Amino acid sequence: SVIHLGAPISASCTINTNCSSLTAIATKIVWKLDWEKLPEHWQHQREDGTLGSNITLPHLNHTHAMLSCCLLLAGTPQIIGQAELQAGYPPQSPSNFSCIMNLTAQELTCQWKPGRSTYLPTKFILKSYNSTSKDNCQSRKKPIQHCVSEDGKNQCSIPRSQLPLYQKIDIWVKAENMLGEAESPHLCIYPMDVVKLEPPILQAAEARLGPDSSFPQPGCLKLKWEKAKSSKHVEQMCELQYQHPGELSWVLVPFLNSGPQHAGEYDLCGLLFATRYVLQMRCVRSSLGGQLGGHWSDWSSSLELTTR
Amino acid sequence: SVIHLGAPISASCTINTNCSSLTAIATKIVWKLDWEKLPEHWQHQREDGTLGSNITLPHLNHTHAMLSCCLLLAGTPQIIGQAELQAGYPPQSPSNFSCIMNLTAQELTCQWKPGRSTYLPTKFILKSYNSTSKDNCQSRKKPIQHCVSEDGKNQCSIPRSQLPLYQKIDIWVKAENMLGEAESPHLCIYPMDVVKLEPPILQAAEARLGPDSSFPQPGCLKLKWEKAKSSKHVEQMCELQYQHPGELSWVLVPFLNSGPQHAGEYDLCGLLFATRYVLQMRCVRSSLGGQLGGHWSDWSSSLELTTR
Amino acid sequence: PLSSSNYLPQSFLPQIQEQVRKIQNDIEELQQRLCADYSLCHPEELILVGQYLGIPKPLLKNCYSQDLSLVACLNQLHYGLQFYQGLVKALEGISPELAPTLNILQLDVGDFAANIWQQMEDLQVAPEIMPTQGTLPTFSSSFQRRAGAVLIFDYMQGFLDMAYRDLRHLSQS
Repeated sequence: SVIHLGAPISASCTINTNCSSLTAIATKIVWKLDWEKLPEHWQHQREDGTLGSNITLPHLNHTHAMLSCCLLLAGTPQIIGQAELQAGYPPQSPSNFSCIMNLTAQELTCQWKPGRSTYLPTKFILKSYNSTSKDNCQSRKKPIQHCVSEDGKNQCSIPRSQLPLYQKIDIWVKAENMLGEAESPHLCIYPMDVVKLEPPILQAAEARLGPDSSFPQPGCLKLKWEKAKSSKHVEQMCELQYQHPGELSWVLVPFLNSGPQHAGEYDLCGLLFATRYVLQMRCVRSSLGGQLGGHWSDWSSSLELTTR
Repeated sequence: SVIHLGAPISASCTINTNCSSLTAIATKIVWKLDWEKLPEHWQHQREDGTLGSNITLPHLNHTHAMLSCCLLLAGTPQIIGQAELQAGYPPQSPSNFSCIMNLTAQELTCQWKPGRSTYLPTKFILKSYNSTSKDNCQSRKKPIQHCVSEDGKNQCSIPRSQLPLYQKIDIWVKAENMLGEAESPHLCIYPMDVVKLEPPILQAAEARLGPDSSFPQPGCLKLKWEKAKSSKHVEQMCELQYQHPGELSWVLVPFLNSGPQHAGEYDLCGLLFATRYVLQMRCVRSSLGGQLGGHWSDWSSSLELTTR
Repeated sequence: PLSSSNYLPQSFLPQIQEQVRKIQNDIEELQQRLCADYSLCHPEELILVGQYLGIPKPLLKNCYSQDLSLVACLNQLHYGLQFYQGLVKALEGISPELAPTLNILQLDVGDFAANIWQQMEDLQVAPEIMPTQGTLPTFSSSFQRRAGAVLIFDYMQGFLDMAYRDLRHLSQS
C-alpha cells in the first residue's frame, strides 16, 4: 500500500481459525518494520479471542519498508505475513514545459521539470489535441496519440506522422502516481513554430579580390554557407560570430537574411590583417509575419581562417 | 533477374496484338541499358510479323542495371518496359570462423570472414545442433535456433537461453544468395570452452612492510586483484604486465593461479626504487584437465603506482 | 566399493565444480536481494510458513551409503536438479529486480541437470525416458512466493553441497 510520507498507517494480522495447531504452540504476535521490532504498545490483541493483532504506526518515515507480522515460537519470531509499505508525495505540476520540433528526427520533443521527488513510481504523459487556430486552442478537435515518458527521463517525443505541422495543437504534460496527479500549463502552438533547425554548414570561399588588384582585400574573409539538408525549404535568418583563437568573447555579426536560397556567400570585412579567426554561424526560421518562428539552431562547427 | 557477373543475358519485348494503335505509329524497338543505347545487332526483330524484339547481351558487367525496351516515336525512344538486372557471384565459404562465449552478455557470438564480395544481397545463417560429447559431434541431437546476421555484419549471437554451456555443440555458418550457397568448416565445442572472461579488477593494496622495519619493502608493490563479477565461479590463470610510463615494452610476470577464490593479493618485487609503474592484468579460464579452457580476457584497465 | 565402470571420469569433476560454484553464486545473490529488499533473511524465521507451504526436499540418500550405486545416485541427482529447476520456475514473478538472476539460475540448474543426464547417457546408464517432476507447491501471495524462495534457496545450497561431495566421491580418484 502507498501512503503520504509521514502519515500514520494501520495493519491487522489474523490467524485463521483453521490454523488451530498454530495457536496451540504460539500465542504471542509481534510486529517488525524491516528488521526493527515495533513497540508493543502500538499493537493490541483481539478482544474476540481469535489470535490476531491490529497495529498503528504513528508516522511512516520510510519511503519503502516491509511490515512483518510474526508469531513468537520458542523465542524466535516466525514471520507469517508481510505487507510492502511505500510512502511518498503526490506529483507537483511539471514546470518549464517546452517543445522543440526536430525536422531531422521528424519528431516533436517536449521536456519539463518534474518538481520535488515523489519517491514513488510516477508516470508523465504528454497529451495533445489538434485544435483550431482561431480561439487559442479553446476548442479541441481530435486527440493526438499521447506519449508516456520513461520514469525519470522528463522528456517525450511524438513522431511527425501523428502531428499536423502547420495546425495549432493544444499540448501539455500530466504527472500521475498512486497519490495523485498534476498537469503542466498548456501550450497552444504550431509545431513548425517551435522548430529547431540543424546548424548551417560554413565553409571558406575563394578570397575576395581587392577592387583594383589581383590580391584579396586585406582584412576580409569570404565565407560560403549552406542550409542544413533537412531545412532547405525553410526561410531563415542567420547570425555569424567570430573570435580570435584563445580569446573568450565572440563578436556577433548582425542578421543576414537567407531568404529562400539554399546557400550563399558572405564577405566579412573590418578584420585585422594576417590574423587567424574562428567563425561559427547559426540560423532560426525567419519572421513569417514579423515574429521569429522557432528556436535558434546550435552554432555550426567552427571554421578557422586567416586573413591575408 | 540475377545472373553471374560477366555472363550473357537475353531478354524479349513483345507489343501485344491489341496495341495495334501503337504499331501503326512506331515500328522500331530499341534497347537501353541504364542510359546507354545498346548495339542494334544484339537484337533481332520477330520473324512472325508481331512487333517485338529479342536481345542478348554477351556479358553483363554491371552489378545493377535497368534494361529498357523502347519504341522509337518521332525520334524519341519511348520506354514501354523495363527489367531490373543484378549480377554478382555466389558466396565463397566463410573463413576464419570462430566463436566467443560472453558471460556478461550471456551470449555466444561467432564471427567469420565472408570472402570475396558477391555484389548481391547475401544472408549468413549461424546454424548449430546439440551434440554428444562422445563422437566429436558426428551425431546430432536437437537443433538450436539459428541466427541470421544482418548483411555485412559478419557476426551473429545466440542467447545463452538457447545453448547448453557444458554440452558439445556442432556449429557453423552458411552463406547464401540468389546464385548459390556455401558453408564454413564446422566447430565442435563446449560453449564454456570458448569463454572470454571480463578483465579482472586491479587495485593498490597496503604496501608490504620490510621484514624488520615499519617501512614498505623497497622496490616492491602490493597489488589487490579481483575476478570480474560474471566469472567469479570460474577458476582462472592470470598474467600481470608492467611498464615504465613512456616506454613501449611490457614486462610479463608469469602466471598466478587464482584457484577458486574471488580475489587475492600479489607482491610484485624486484622493481626500481621510487619509480612509477603502469600495471595491467588479464586472465583465462584455467586448465580443466590440463588444457586452457577459453580465450584470454582483455587487459584490465591500467593501474599506476610508484615504488617507495 | 565401486567397480571401475561405476566411476565418473576424472575430467568431469572440474566442470561440475565450476557449475556448482556458479549456481551457488546465483543463489547467494538472490538471498542477499530477498534480505535487502524484503527483510527476509533467515530461513529459521519461516519454519511455520514452510510447513504451511509444504515444500519438499529432494534427498540424495543413495550417494553416500553402504549400498552405493552410481546409477541410483546419478538418477537421484538428476531428479533433484530437475525438481529444483521446476521449483525455481514456480518462483517466477517474484519481483522485477530478482527476475534476471532467477532466470539465469534456472538456466544454470538446467545446464547442470543436462550435464548429469549426458554423463548417464555416455555411461549408458540413462533410463529410457526422463523421469517426470513431482508436484510443485503453489504460492497464493507475493509474501508466500518470497518466503518460499528463501526456503527453496536454503534447501538448494545444502543439496548442492551434498551433490558436489558425492560426485567428488564418485569420480575416480
